[in-house]
Amino acid sequence: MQQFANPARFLKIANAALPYIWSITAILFAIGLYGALVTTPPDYQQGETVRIMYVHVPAAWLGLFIYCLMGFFSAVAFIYRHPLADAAAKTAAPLGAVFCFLALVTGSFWGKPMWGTWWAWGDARLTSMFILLLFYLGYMAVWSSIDEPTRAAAIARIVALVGVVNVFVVKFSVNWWNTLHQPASVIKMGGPSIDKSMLWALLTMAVAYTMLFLALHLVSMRSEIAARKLRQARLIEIGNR
Amino acid sequence: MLQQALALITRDIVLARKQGGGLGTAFGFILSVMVLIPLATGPDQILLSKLAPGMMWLALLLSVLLTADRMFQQDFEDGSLDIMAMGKLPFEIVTLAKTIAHWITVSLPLAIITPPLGLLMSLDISQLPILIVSMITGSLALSLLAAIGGAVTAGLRRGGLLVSLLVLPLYVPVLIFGVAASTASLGPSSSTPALIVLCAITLMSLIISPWACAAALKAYLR
Amino acid sequence: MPSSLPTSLRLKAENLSCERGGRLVFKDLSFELAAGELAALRGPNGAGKSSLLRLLAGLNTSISGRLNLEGGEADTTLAEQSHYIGHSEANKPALTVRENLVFWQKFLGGGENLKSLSAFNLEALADDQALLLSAGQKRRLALTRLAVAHRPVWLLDEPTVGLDAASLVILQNHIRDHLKNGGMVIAATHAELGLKSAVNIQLGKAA
Amino acid sequence: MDFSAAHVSYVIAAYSISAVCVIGLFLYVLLRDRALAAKLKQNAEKDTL
Repeated sequence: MQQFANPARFLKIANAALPYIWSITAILFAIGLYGALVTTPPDYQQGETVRIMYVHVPAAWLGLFIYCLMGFFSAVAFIYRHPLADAAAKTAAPLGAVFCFLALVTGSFWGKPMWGTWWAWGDARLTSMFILLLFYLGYMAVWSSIDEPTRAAAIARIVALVGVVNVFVVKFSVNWWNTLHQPASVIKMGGPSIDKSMLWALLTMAVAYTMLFLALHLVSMRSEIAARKLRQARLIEIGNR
Repeated sequence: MLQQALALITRDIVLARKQGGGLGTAFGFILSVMVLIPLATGPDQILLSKLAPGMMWLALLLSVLLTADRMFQQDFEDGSLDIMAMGKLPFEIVTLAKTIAHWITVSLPLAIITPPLGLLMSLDISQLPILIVSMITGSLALSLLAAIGGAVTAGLRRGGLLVSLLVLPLYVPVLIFGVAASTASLGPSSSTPALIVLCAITLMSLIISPWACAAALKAYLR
Repeated sequence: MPSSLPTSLRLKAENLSCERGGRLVFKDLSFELAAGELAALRGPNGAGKSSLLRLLAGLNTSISGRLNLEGGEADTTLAEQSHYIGHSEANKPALTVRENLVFWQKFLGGGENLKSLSAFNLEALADDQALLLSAGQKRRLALTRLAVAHRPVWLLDEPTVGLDAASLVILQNHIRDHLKNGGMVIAATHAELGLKSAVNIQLGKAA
Repeated sequence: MDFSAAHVSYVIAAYSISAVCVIGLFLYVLLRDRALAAKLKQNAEKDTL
């Protein structure tokens, strides 16, 4: 944290971009929700419950995307020793965990009518999403259980890098496990393929979620930088007392 | 280079033998699990024999996890790791050597002792050989992944909980393919594809674990 | 000490600064040490003596400045050419004195036959478990690591702690011989080592 | 959206839980940012006194 890469440049860009990002997010959510709830037709098989897809799929996609992003930030921090990259990974984790949790909850709401159970082990994606949540909790636990920031950053980097590799190994093995125990006839979540009339709403919602994450992430980064400056100030104060 | 690594492995084995190390507690843990499961599920033979491979893998996995947070802690606290990090021997080889010593003293014996205990759960004899083979392969992966958990929490006083939260998700693939490989006759496909993937996972852990442990321990040595 | 050392050995440090726990421990520290010289490292507690020694031992990285050892063996780092005796003694209580030393000898590449037992006359304790040793004896076992294998640079963190008068004399002789042979010693001490130090590194406010 | 269809309660539940989480996250992040910015400014003023 010593020669803290000057956050000024980052803060300048972030503060300039944030208003635009918030407004784009709001517009996209308006269009997406309107599309999801009103204009798109119900599914001939599932009826209205297909509308859950518009909140489930973006959250699930974002849950995985953010974890990969954390892996990328950790790799950058590991190679270039860039403290800002550590802050980016650290602040992205809680956001990713919330979206991952959201995907789990909406997923089980969606599966309930079809399988009649609240937790459908049958669907491999829900299971690997659950394990992804554990990866998030493990990563966040590293930050909270190591008090000294530079050391916590070094350990968190490794946990994220090891995690990113294993998330895909877990996805592969859960899918394989699913085909082993599950006869292939199970209805795939969201039907064989999403027909065109629903696709545009889903894409809008996905972009809206991503912009929401981007905005929240920039704001969290700003507060993380502020928190570090406060911590640094207190240390110097203690130092020359 | 190799001679130094062997010196480290032999020292750790001698140390484990003298100090009792993790094997005693881990074996006690497996025995109690083996007794508790039939009590929990009831004496119904067919159910037990169906559950047996899965439960034994779970017992093996959890018992190796029990010894994870002590793997590097002793050497970290008494300063040996400082000296080992300075030597010509790359630190990744040091952590790998310690992990192999842990495998030989804890995971391997457990992987050999556990299958015969399956008879407690009316496991049919035909499954025993394949169970031992898959457990031995899997036990190396278990040690390598436990080492990552151990290294990441080496400097923490109460790292036990964090180790399980970090390592159990890593164990998911080992558990899935381990059990699949050991349920040869029951599963639709024969066990060899699962065994091959299990070996692949073990090899992957062999590459990731030394790097991760060395990097994590260096962060604590700073 | 077996072979004589290349006398052209020279350790150069230019404006090193080190950070620990988010705080700057010392800043712009420069010093030079030639073969056969002792550097005494002084300063109050928390002034960064251990941080500097760990920095030289390659366990810690400095934020700025440069550090290199000229004239040592080709392409080996400073850490690989130095012994580091820190506060913690790096001995296994469950192993006997001999087993501890045999391990360190093999690990640090010090050849086969165990000749280091006599360095701090631990022959009598050779087969006792390190567990049973007194604090002073444990200290001597740690210092014996200096004799287990050959390293030109010695990094000693308060080596005199817990030593009785006789052992202190033995330590001084070892250091004197090492310096005569063209080695270097950097020792952080509060009590006087009783040896002329060519270089004095003062960290933090003068005590 | 036909509100009398079967299982419509699940759809409502899914959307409301999503709304609650997103808005909760939004508030948490914004409030934390505002609090820290304020403390930082106050800290800066204290130094210049």
